[in-house]
Amino acid sequence: MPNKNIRDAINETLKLEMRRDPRVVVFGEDVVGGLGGSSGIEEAAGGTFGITTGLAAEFGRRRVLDMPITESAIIGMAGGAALTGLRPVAELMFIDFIGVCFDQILNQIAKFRYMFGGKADVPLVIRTMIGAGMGTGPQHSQALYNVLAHVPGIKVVLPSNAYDAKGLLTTAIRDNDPVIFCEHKAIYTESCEVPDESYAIPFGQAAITRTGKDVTVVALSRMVLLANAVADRLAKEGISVEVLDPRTISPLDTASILASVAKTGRLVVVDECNPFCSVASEITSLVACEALSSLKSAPVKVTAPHTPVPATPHLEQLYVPSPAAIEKAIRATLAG
Amino acid sequence: MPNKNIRDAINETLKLEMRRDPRVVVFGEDVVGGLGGSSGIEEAAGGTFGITTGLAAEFGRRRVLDMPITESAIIGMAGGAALTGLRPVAELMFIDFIGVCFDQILNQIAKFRYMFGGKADVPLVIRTMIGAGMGTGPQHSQALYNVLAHVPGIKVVLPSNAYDAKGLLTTAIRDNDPVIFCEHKAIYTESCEVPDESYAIPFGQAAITRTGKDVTVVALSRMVLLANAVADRLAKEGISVEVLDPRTISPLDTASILASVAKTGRLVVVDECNPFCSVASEITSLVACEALSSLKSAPVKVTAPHTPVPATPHLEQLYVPSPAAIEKAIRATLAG
Amino acid sequence: MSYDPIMLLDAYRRMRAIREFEERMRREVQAGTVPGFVHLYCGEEAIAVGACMHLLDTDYIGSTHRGHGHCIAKGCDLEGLLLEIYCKQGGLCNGKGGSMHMADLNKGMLGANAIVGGAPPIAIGAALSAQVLGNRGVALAFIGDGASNQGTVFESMNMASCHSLPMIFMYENNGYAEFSGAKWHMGKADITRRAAGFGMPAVKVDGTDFFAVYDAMGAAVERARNGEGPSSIEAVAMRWYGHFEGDMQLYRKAGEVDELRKNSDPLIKFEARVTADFDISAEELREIDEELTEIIDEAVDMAKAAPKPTNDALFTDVYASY
Amino acid sequence: MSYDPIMLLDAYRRMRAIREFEERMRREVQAGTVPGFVHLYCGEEAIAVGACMHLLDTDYIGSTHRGHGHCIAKGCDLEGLLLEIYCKQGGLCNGKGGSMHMADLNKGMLGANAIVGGAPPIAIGAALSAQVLGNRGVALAFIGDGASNQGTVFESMNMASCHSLPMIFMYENNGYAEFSGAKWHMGKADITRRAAGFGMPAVKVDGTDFFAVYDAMGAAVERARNGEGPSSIEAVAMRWYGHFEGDMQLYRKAGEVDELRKNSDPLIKFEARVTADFDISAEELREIDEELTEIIDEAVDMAKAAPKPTNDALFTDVYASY
Ligand SMILES: Cc1ncc(C[n+]2csc(CCOP(=O)(O)OP(=O)(O)O)c2C)c(N)n1
Ligand SMILES: Cc1ncc(C[n+]2csc(CCOP(=O)(O)OP(=O)(O)O)c2C)c(N)n1
Ligand SMILES: [Mg+2]
Ligand SMILES: [Mg+2]
Repeated sequence: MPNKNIRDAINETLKLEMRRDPRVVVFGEDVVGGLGGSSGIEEAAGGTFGITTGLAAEFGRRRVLDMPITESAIIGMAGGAALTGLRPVAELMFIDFIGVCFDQILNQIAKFRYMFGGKADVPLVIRTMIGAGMGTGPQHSQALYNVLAHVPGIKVVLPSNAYDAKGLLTTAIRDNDPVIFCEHKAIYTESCEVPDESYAIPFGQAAITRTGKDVTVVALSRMVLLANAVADRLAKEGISVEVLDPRTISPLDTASILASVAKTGRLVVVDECNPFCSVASEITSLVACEALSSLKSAPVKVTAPHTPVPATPHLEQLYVPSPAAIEKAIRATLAG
Repeated sequence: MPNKNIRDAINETLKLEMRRDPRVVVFGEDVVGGLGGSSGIEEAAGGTFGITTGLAAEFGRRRVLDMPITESAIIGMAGGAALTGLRPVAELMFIDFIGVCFDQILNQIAKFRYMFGGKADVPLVIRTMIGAGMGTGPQHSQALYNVLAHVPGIKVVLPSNAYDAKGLLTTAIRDNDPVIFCEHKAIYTESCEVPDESYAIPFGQAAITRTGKDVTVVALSRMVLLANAVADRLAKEGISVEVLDPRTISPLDTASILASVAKTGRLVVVDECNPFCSVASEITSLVACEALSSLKSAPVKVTAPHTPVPATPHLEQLYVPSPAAIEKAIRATLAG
Repeated sequence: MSYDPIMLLDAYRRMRAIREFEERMRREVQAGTVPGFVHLYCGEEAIAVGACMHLLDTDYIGSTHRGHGHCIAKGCDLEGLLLEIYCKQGGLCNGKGGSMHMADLNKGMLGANAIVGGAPPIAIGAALSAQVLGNRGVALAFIGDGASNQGTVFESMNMASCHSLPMIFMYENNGYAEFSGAKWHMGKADITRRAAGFGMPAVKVDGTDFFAVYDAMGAAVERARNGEGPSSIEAVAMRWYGHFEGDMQLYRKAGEVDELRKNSDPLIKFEARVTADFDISAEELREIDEELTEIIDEAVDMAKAAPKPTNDALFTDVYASY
Repeated sequence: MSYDPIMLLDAYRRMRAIREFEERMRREVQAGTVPGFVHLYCGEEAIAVGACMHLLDTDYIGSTHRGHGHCIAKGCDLEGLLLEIYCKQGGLCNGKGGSMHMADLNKGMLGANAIVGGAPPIAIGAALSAQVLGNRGVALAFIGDGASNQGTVFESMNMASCHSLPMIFMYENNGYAEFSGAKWHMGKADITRRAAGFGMPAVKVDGTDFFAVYDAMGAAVERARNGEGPSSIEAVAMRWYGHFEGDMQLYRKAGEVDELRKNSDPLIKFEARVTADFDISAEELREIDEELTEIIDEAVDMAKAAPKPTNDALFTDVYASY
């Protein structure tokens, strides 16, 4: 099977889905680029990080649209288009920009179906970049997926590898609900085996990326890579760590989390969000409320601190949960 | 001591603080009203719910300003004014409207101090209405304070009675950080004894509204009233319920919560937010992670369901946590 | 522009239906039978109807918190509408939306909207669908004078201009945004001049004159269907009642509304014109009036008596699948 | 308008400082010494300086992601600025803001802003402070052509118009928003026509001509200080480099920048004018050039060598008290 990185897997999925269904359209700021420029080149950008390269060439600018820097209009437009016959995949360049379009997500798109008494499908995907680690500073490095997962009516997807990215994006595009697809900017070049043909990974099904029996580590997005590495390292010491990647947090595969903790009795959650009302809090709360008796020790959360993301590179490093912090947390649960 | 309701207590506090400090200004949509109207009346509104009545008459329209319906401009303006010498109290009519101004809260106001290396005070208050129960439908009835409490750099206040409303608003206005002051629209007319003079209630100090020894109920905003009533009812049955009102959720008085649970060994959290990544999850997670061994039974969360707020009155009633649900949760912890 | 008498009778029927409907709602609100908040459209009937007479079920409108008139003008079922306002089973939204959130996608009605400025971004999405699907459809957003200041509205105008979308921005300048006047809340500006700044044709018309709205809309729709891009229309028509039912209207001078009723009633103006210039008699119109009174009476009774949604409805319709 | 030669020399010094600074930053980015993303201001120097020459430390500016030039023009300390860009201790923001978020409230600099359209709402707040405090202060927001479409910007213009705020909207039309041209992203519109629609004086000037910017700004500041309300200025000046350092600029035809350097260099134009019309010699200017090269060389060396913030800085400055 060919190796592909996350960026290429997403690009390929967009192409496959656009070929399959003429109602799929892709739009966002500079997803093509070059309009109104002096060179007259056909595709001057292909997305800020190249994710949408080649789409306009294949599908034309009628289905692959550049947008002015007006996120409320972009996201609202996706909502309106989804209600009226298209299946838009809109790009919100950075998740930090939910601030300038949050109403269209919170009060419009997420609530259409409910407010309209079930009489609306809202088949749209918002692709967005999350996460720290690239020196983009306080306004371009947040995780924030917990804020979106809080909102009833939307689904939130957090792929951690190229295989999942493809399968989950396929499901997202074919889904009749609004889906926020969160791409961690620091792992675009991570690669693994990815089939050329289409496949769909159902939402709400966690992946067990390492099986183990001593402690369950639930990790999200990029944190899965860190958790896997720590698990591999500790395995050599004879500590058996089960790593669970929920892949979607809304819906959340609570059954798999509870089953794993029932087996291990110990829980660490690794989440790049700020801590208060984070997914880490949600998952530890879930286990405490639903399976208290299976806990042999107190669960431990490894999250970002309650601070913005500093621009300062070494402080940004300290901001993000580290392998050392994960290891420490695991040891704490084992000691407890 | 005179009896005052929450609305009057807030109005009085605004007046006292405006008298005390000429830098305090109040603005929002129709906080006065009547500009550009045909009657020429001085104060055609005084706020949608009358909270700002009489301010313009006493302090003039230079310090009490009506605003067009442009929440990003209103909230951003409060941020800019706070950086440059004023102490604005801006009104965001309903918390649901954070959608149209979230960037100014999330990426600007909350981060000023941090991004600017500590070289800025940001003394502003955003007063806003929260909560269901008044038939205002899906886009005017949300709680959403968890979303704000997640954001580092802002403080979030949830008064549950008139005495606290006055003392907490006083603190909020005198504080040098941005504060979101959440007024539950369904309890404005709740009254209690409130002194005429100024007093400040510190942030991060929970109030114990009922002392008890069998179970701790942490309740927020309007839910405190329900929890108190349930506690009183159960007291007659010999069940001793301690009700704790955090009053501010950012900062959160974790010490008082942990101390109470250390005493009772049982925890119920009552929170009108949607459940996922709610404050209820945060508090149950806190106790599980920090004081697992003090728990005699699994904590129980009583929250709104993972749905929007329906316009339908009887469904809206079902949406809001009920005294019956609180009672059931308490009994569950006692049985567990 | 030429006017087909059948179209004119239909337009009258819709305007009268709105009037009758809203007057009845007013009495019902006063009697305490209606849940939630209700914002009435009396005085503005000619705007919604003048616009919607040009639209098909496959064309879309985005609406506002003051949406009853838009729904009726766009052809939504009166019973479905009343059931929705009463939050009953079988309402347009099965009772979950209520007055401020009702929608009817089959009729091209994209939803009332309780967020001021919420609808225009959604409406341009419908215009995009029409453009991509190449079906000559158009979309329209109703926008209040107060809403005209909201950032989302300007963004939508720019987007429509950029992509030459088949889109119409229908500004309803009814003189007030809540308790503040339009003369104040847009500073030294003017809705039409602002819209023209976005590079689209922008006209201002008398919103109590059906023919003025109808003509302006005709030109805008033709442009849109021909792929020539968006237009803006500002229709001026003061509202007759308060911002919501219950508003004391302290911002309004006494007699303002009496004056409007006398000189600017869109229905009286319409009747004068059609009975003078077309082969339409006052009797025909009275027949329509009576018929509508009866229909609305019955529909209101029906809606009041209808069953509420069952309790499990709280939990349904959040997702298509989850 | 009359021009004081001392002011002109000061203006030259600031423009040259920006040029020198940015060219140096460019080399440093290419050498890999600068953290984060850097957006250069070369080609637009006359805008920031033409505007800021009218402002006092007690006047405020709101800036953008392309903020180095604004900081220098507003009088921020070059060393503080460099320390900040290098995220070092003692930087304007103690190293936590970096290139895209640096602020200096003592100099009236309200912050660069990595959110496009983020600053204008903040800047009108500073204008409100000036109005309430009655100190004759003014506020200005720099706004890119791409940012000019953002809803927050229109809302801010309307707010300033409503409240007659002492506010200046300074549009920097540098031809591009990222990889798309200004000719496209505002549809059939024009920044100045749109601004005029908000009922404020709105002029368009050559942003490579210091005198044009300075004159327009002079009129706007006077209006503002006299309580006559906001103004809009669109200054057109193409950027010389990519959107950020590293941008391949595929959207730009070859030779476009050479042409700009030759015919539209704000410094060359300035020098031609002042040496012809004022008692200022090329030698004087060369002296300034040399002095600045030295200052910036030293400051860059200093910044590179300076200590990083200590690790505990991650946790400080979130709140004044918590
Ligand atoms: C974003 C937002 N801000 C404020 C409100 C409160 N509100 C509801 S209607 C209204 C006035 C709207 O005025 P206008 O657009 O002129 O419409 P009209 O009521 O006159 O039809 C306001 C301020 C809201 N619903 N949404
Ligand atoms: C809200 C938001 N949307 C998108 C971006 C990404 N972005 C950064 S700069 C930029 C282009 C801005 O263009 P313009 O306003 O013309 O300023 P210039 O870069 O030309 O100085 C974009 C799209 C952003 N930072 N913030
Ligand atoms: Mg109005
Ligand atoms: Mg630009």
